[in-house]
Amino acid sequence: MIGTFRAALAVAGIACAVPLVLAQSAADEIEKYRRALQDGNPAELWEARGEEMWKARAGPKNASLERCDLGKGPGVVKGAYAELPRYFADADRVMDLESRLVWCRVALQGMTEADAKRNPFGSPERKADMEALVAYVTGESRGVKMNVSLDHPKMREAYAVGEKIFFFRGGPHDFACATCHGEDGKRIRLQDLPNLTSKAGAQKGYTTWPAYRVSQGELRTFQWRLNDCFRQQRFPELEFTSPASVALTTFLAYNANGAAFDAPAIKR
Amino acid sequence: MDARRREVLKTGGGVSLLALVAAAGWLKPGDALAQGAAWNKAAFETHSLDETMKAFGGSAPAQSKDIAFVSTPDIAENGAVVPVGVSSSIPKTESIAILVEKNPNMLAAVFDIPAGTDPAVSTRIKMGQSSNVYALVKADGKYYVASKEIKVTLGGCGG
Amino acid sequence: MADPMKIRANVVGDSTEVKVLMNHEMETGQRKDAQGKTVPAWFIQNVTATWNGKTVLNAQWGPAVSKNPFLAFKFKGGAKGEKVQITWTDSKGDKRTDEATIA
Amino acid sequence: MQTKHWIALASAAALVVGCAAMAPGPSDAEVRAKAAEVMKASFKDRGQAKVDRLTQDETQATCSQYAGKELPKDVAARIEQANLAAIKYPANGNYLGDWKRGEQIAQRGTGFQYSDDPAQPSGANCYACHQLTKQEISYGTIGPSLHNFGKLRGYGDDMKKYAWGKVWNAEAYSACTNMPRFGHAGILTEEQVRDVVALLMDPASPVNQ
Repeated sequence: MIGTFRAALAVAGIACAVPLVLAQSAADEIEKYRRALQDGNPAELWEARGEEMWKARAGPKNASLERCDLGKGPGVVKGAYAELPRYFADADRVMDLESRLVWCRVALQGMTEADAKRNPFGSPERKADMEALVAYVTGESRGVKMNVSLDHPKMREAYAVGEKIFFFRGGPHDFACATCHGEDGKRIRLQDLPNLTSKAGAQKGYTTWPAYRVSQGELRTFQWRLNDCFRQQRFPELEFTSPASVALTTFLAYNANGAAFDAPAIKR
Repeated sequence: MDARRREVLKTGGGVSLLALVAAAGWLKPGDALAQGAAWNKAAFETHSLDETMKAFGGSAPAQSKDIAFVSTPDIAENGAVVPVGVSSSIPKTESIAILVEKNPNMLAAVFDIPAGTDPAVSTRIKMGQSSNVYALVKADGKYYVASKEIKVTLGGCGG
Repeated sequence: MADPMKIRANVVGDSTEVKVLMNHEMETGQRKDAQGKTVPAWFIQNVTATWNGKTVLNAQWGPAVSKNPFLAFKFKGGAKGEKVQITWTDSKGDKRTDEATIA
Repeated sequence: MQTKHWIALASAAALVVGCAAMAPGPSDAEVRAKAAEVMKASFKDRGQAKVDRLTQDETQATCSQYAGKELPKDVAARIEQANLAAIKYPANGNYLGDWKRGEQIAQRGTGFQYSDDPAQPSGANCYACHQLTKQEISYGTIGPSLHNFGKLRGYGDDMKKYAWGKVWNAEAYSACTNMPRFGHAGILTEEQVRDVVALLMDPASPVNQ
């Protein structure tokens, strides 16, 4: 990822070399940088594209997604993301937003599951429909308080399993999610790391995804966030909408309950 | 816009297209840095301020305290997107250009400021590395410049 | 065809503040794709903003303007309900015009 | 089957009236077994990162089990002893390589990800978690600052040996640490460990300025 970026600008490999600056003023200036980005978030471009896609007829059944039930009834998008993941009786399993969108594209639009899951993470060469749909749906929960329910036993199971995965150490580097996200006030290089085992940390971390990543020029979903964390953990690839990804999302989303959802965001 | 274009084509005849376009307010003759060219290729392929000034047909700019960088951080968390805002309080500002000393080509953007538009623009640029950034202003036919160093950091590095 | 822009135009005092986000890759000509092939340069070169048929901003850009460009500026005048129009043209000759109502 | 068992456990718990305070769900071991099963079904080989990376060694399994809880002293001692015994010291007794190469290794964050070329040498990514030099402001804080590492502790042979051991296998000194076992896991070669130890212990290294 950094490799691509470096190539894009065709500059000498200065990767992480940074000139001398006082740490405190550096932190202030980076805060200023982040504030300046808030003024215009290209995620809006994805939201607009996603809304159009939501309403457009597509697939073998030539149907739109407007009757898709995200948990609050067919076609209800407003506030739906703040209650996901949830147990869906029609599928008899716990689903996060991406899983549910795949389900709706199969059930309503008649796509094969493989087609509905294809190209989940976009590139300049190939934009991802999924990222646009997720941008639109999540944007419709902006300002809504996270309210994930563990009433259903399968939600409780997903939460418990997600917690175990969060603390699972493995691979050549012995990394777990908790390695970087288990303590307050830590950062990797200059990037702050939310402590996802604390209420405040989970709230801050979870409610600011999806996000437009300026380093990539793409909108990234929570499924992407998990996928790429495991890549950097040196794990094999986490499959898109896999049960582990949904369980981990359930663990983190539930821990974020009570906080106002605040995405799509913009991040480095 | 299509309507205007048709109108231009219809009127046609002896009048040059450029004059008509200019009359329609699309291009003002001698307008600032643009020099009437649609896209100043030469200016976008320069590697020093001197070269850029040559491409603009201007002389060496004077340092000015009346040009300010607005909402422009000293450090960018990522060089792919560096917010830069420039505002000029020099009377009769006609245009504002943003240049990055150490980019492969210096000139990033030029904005022509018609009368009635605030001499202040904000955009986001790419920076390959830490560098001086110049704000070049043309006002009443003369050139002025201010500069600021912006440091670029890269994070993560897990790849 | 290129995707639409997002344009916001708001009355602030006696002026109109315009903020624009554009959908564009702004390829520098130096990036390599997944197959290692260099992606040719492709970027917005000209941007024009008009209000009531009057040009309120003209810009020329190079490939150093960030992907999915952002632009903000202000002009004197403008009333709620009037239109601001933005047009860009890129190095391949593609063009896109969008309009926003001043709020 | 597994799920039914789960619901049965949950409803059984709900039926136990009077035992209100604790609604016992499945046991910790059962949840761990379920999590292992879920992970097995969710990860796939990609590039150099194969699913066998999910098979934990004893240290990883024990540390996962106690994560978020207090690690019992005897368990910690067992982990440290086993890892200490596994440290391989340089055959020629030479701990210090080239700090300049060590600095490059400390800066480099790639290696062992499925997106990385296995033919390229790995980095240690020290700066991701540690401050090392005054020059580099982009450093993380997951680990302690290592600025003046040798200057503060002395440049003696015991200290060099300790630094080697810490880089080679940090579990030998601090059970369930966040730090990878760079030598033990084969992340760095012996030559690279030597260079990183030089970065920490060479008096001329920027770490000690």
